[in-house]
Amino acid sequence: MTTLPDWISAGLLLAGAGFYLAGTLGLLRFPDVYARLHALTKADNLGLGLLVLGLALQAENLAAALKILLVWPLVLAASAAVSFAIARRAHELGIEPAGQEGKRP
Amino acid sequence: MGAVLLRGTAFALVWWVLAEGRADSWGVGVVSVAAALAASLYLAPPGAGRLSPTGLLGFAGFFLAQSFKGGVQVAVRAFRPAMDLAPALVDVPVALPDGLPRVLLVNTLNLLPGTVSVRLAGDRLRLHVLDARLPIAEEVRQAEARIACLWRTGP
Amino acid sequence: MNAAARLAVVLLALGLGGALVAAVLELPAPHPVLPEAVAAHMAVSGVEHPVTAVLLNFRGYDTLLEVAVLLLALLGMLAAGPGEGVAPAALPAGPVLQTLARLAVPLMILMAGYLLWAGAHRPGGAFQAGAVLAGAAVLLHLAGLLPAWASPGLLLRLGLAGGLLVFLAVAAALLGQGALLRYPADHAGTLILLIEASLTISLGLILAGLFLVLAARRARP
Amino acid sequence: MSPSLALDILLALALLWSAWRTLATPDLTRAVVMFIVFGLLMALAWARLSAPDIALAEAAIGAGLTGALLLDALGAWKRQAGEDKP
Amino acid sequence: MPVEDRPMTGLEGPLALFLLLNLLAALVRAARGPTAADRMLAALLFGTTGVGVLLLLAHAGDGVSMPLVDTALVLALLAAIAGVAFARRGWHKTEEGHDDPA
Repeated sequence: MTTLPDWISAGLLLAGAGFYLAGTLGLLRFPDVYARLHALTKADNLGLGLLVLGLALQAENLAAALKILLVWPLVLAASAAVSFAIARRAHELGIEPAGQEGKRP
Repeated sequence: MGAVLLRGTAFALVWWVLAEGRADSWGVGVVSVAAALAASLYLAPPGAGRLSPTGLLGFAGFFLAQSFKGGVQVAVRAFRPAMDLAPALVDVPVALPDGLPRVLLVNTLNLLPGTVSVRLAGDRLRLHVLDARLPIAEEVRQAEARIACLWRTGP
Repeated sequence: MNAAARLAVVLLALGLGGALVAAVLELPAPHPVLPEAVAAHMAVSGVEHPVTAVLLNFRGYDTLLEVAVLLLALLGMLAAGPGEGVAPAALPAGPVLQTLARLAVPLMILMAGYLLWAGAHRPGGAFQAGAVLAGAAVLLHLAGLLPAWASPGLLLRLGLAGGLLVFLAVAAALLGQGALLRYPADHAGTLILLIEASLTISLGLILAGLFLVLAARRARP
Repeated sequence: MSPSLALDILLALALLWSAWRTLATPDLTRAVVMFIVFGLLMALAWARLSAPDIALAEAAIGAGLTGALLLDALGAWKRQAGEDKP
Repeated sequence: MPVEDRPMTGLEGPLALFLLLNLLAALVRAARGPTAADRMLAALLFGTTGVGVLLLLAHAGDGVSMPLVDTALVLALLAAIAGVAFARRGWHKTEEGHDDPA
């Protein structure tokens, strides 16, 4: 850890880990399945994004860096679509969000 | 024709990244890219709309900034000892044309601050919001405007 | 289950476990000969990755039989019949899921091709590539873009059996060399790539079939 | 204790525990979820054991096929159970 | 011994450990439910976090282990399938009686 990119990379990795922790906390603390989806789709994906960026800075060549970066959009697309699928199904099954009993729009 | 060239180039670029630029990979690479291109053309026939490069850049910038904001917002709420949530279901009207733009909106809103899409029916999108006190409608309009700029002519 | 039977089962399990532990302890110390033997023969294997060299060259007949076992498993499922009712059409799915499938499946095909190529000199190969292809088929089915398989047509049957057939054809052609699957050193790489490519497609179809045939059998008229 | 040793010990314990929960839980949904979790932990374990070939196969099969197959079977079974007892 | 083979240097090792701890904490949600979807969310978290752990492990030794990056890519590409299978096939109303509320 001597050069500037190394410091930036370390900072990004630590920040990423922080968002992962936030995602886990959200999953454990948020009141219902919809709110937990927020934790999963936003905090965890940002955590992975920062992690990927931090690791790409350490890559040996451009192609290797791009390969690591490629992971992020794939996970983003997957988790956005899966989150919608689960939220839609929960809504179909009549699961009410917390704090919203009986007042569906 | 343009779509074939564009997608072919994109897949070739992905192959180059996967194979880490090794030149001896192109024997298998050409076949794989051709197969991926064929599958892509079969599954998603090219439409009339053309992507606009400036719109793409604008959307990417907007998306990165907003998804950072979204992550921070969820993280702040998850870390705070007394979680300050006001969850609610909200219906918003959708002005974007049917098809890809709407799908993109649904997916984008899933990753943006405070919203998870729950149902898309007709011209109305039902969202679950973490905090109903935030200006949700305004954010949805912003995302819609960015997505509308992606195509030169509506697909 | 009453208490005596339960006790008997526990004792049996403990006895079996103890016998297994004893058997493992009895094993002679691992031979350092094998990794060295593989390393010594890498030059004639036609590939640069030792795992692929073992799977498709040095112990190619093992892999041949494994593929046959997988194919037999699927044939068994097909032989059990398509169940009552007609083959279901693909279930309709929302546009969001369909878009994901339309976008991700070409990338999965690219990834499968990459894994197939990578197998020659680093981890990868037909089995992993086939699994990714099968995942693509399952995703297409879940998104309502690919119907379940009630009974495969001729082309599909050819695809399912093709990998094994190519493998067998190469093995038969090489019988003249005096041993099963002893590749001539200067063509080994090409032959292995040919076998792996056909295996990728067949394994992908077989693994996808495990899901798609069951899905067809489960559907109700 | 070095982080790598701690990681390995934790991974091994988590593997044993998730395998146990998969087999012992009476709730089938939980069993399937724990099996998916077990598969992912297994992929990480292969990665730590310097066996990326198997990690790759485990990730592909575990994430793409077995999870979907078990969830599909679970859904069909639950649907049937729901139809049998109206 | 694999542990000696791949020494961990720098931040990657401790961070991989940290993410693994995160994963195991998320299993509490799988245990508590209350709905099947809540349990499934823990498995989905294993997808995103597992990709992160694999990438960290790829960078943990001397140099980068590209096969582990490939593994992370495969996991990222296929991670959606289990979630989609759950939402489309695995989750039915009839199970509500089976799910005991937390």
